[in-house]
Amino acid sequence: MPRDNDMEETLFEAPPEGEQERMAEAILFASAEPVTVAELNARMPHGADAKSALERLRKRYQGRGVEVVRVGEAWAIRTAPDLGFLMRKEIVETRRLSRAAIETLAIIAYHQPVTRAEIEEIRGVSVSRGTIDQLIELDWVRLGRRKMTPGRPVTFVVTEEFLDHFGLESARDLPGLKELRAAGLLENRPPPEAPGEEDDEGDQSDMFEETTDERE
Amino acid sequence: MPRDNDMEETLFEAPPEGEQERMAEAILFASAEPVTVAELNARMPHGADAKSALERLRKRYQGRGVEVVRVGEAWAIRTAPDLGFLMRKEIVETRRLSRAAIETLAIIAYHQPVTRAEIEEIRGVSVSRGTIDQLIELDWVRLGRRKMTPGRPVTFVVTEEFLDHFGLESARDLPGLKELRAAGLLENRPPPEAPGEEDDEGDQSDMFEETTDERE
Amino acid sequence: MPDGDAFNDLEARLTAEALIVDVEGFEGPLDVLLTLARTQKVDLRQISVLALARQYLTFVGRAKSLRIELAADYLVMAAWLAFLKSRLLLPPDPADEGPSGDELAAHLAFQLERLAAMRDAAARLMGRDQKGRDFFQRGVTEDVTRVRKVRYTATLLDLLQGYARIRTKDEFRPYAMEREHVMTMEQALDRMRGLLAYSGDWANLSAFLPEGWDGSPARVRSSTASHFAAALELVKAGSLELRQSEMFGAIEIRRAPGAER
Repeated sequence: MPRDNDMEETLFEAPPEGEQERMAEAILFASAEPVTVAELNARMPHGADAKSALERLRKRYQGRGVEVVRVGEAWAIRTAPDLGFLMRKEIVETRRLSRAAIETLAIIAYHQPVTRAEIEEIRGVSVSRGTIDQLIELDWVRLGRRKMTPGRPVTFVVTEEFLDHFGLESARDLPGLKELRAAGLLENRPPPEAPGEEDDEGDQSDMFEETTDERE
Repeated sequence: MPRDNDMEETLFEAPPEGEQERMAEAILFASAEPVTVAELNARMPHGADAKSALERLRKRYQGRGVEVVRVGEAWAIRTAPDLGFLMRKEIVETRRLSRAAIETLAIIAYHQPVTRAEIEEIRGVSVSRGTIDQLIELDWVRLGRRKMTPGRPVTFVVTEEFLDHFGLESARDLPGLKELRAAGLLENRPPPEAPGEEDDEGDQSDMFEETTDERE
Repeated sequence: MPDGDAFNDLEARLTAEALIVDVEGFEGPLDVLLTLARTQKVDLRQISVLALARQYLTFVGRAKSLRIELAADYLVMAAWLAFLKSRLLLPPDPADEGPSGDELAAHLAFQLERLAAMRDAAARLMGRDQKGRDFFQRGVTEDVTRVRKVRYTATLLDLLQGYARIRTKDEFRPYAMEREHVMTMEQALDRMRGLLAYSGDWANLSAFLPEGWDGSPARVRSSTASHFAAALELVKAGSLELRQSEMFGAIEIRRAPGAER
């Protein structure tokens, strides 16, 4: 064991093995960079044997969440490789669904089972594959039975997850157009009048007809 | 065990206790700052119980070169204080605090939440702006809730960083806190007043009931 | 420390002088009072406030004689202590309503004890193991990779409004909805061409209006307008004659005499 004339060394014995291990542990933990054996020996009290302390420490950490590893000539404490996934932090960003996706979803909910062609007919524009894929990925829409029409096209229906998310018992609980209008969810458009209703309105509709026409 | 409808949870069981401990260990080792239990739970797989993993981990590290410590609502790994002498290299020279700053810090810690006027009354001298600024800059002091007294003055409280810096689990663990409280020395006792003034005070305390309570 | 009045007096005097020299170093009058109180060598709870007031007034008096500028709050404290001293020395005046000298003295003693306690607490706090001095945090931190995960969401309201939007878009389609109330001139022309063969004599134009278009005013007007326009077209083509006997009178039509059947 190397000895010199330092006061420390003449007064104290080398620390016990357990203490040396603690010391190496604390130094490795707090150092910003990997620490060489020579540096550990220099920092630990005289008579300490950093090399064997490191070896014992390495064994102690085997299988733990962190490991004592050799980095070139130096030593460091690092996360166990199998736990690397914990060092990823997921930031969940909530975004509103696009208008196209919402409309497509609404059509599927109201008209299910519905084919892509039917969705396009109702929306008046073509539906991109990505829109339906996104709804399927969200687990709000799934494939229904094929339609027994020429070409046997696939249909789409809404899922249990959809009902759960929107707080519905069934898709039938979705309010109809009249209810939507009553709830103020439709623009100020009057409904297409049934002949009976027309008679009820009588003179008024005569007076305001021009207005109605202009609104078209 | 909390359950939700996530896919993950239906596919995987919560990891075994030993694994949970390893995970908490890896996460704490990777961070210089204390990590809250909530964050640990968020980062660990579903069904994991960070709190009990931490408790087991704390026991495991007892007497080691590093320790698992609680800092307010968060947890951290710190080197054992008895090994500080090995860390001279790591010591970052901090600005020496003035006597005024140290006293002000102690008053905030023991009397929190405390207003500037209360600090001044205790010290018998006005608090210079720089003193509190310095404590805030060190991240040892932050603003608390406004006091429900006339003028709604701001209050000061100590931070989690303060607890971390002084190795305190919570503000309740401040040295001698109980004795000081028992001796009535943490009271904000108003100076005796002339009867006339006392009447005014009486009216006021009706209006600001909380005031009276807080001041007692 | 040896006991004895002479020694204590000497020490007190030295302290008082030191106080004056170091007045800049004091953190206000309460700090001076606390330092003076320490020279009484008793527990702060048993302190003689009267003696303390005397000590403080002596301190301020000496400072004045040495022409040392004292901050205003030191002088305010001196005035207050002079008042307190008189209260403590004179028998209480029953007519006086203010707090008694003893109450004021007790509060001053409390303030001193509280300040001393805070000083002590501060010292204990700073004597604790401190981070970065006695214990250390992790030297190498591992960066947490932040993975951005987007979760799309929609509310029931979005869904309902989306559906309403699509359905009302149909209603906006020009003419589509109102078609049942509108008769175009082309439609009227087709009808009239077919009917003309049977109208050798003058007949009211309104008689030519189709069935089902005489109920609602809207339909009456639309069909009247289209038939009138169609009639004008036929007149222009030379296959129809048209007359009106008076203003706002009935419009009558008949097949033009020379027109082919």
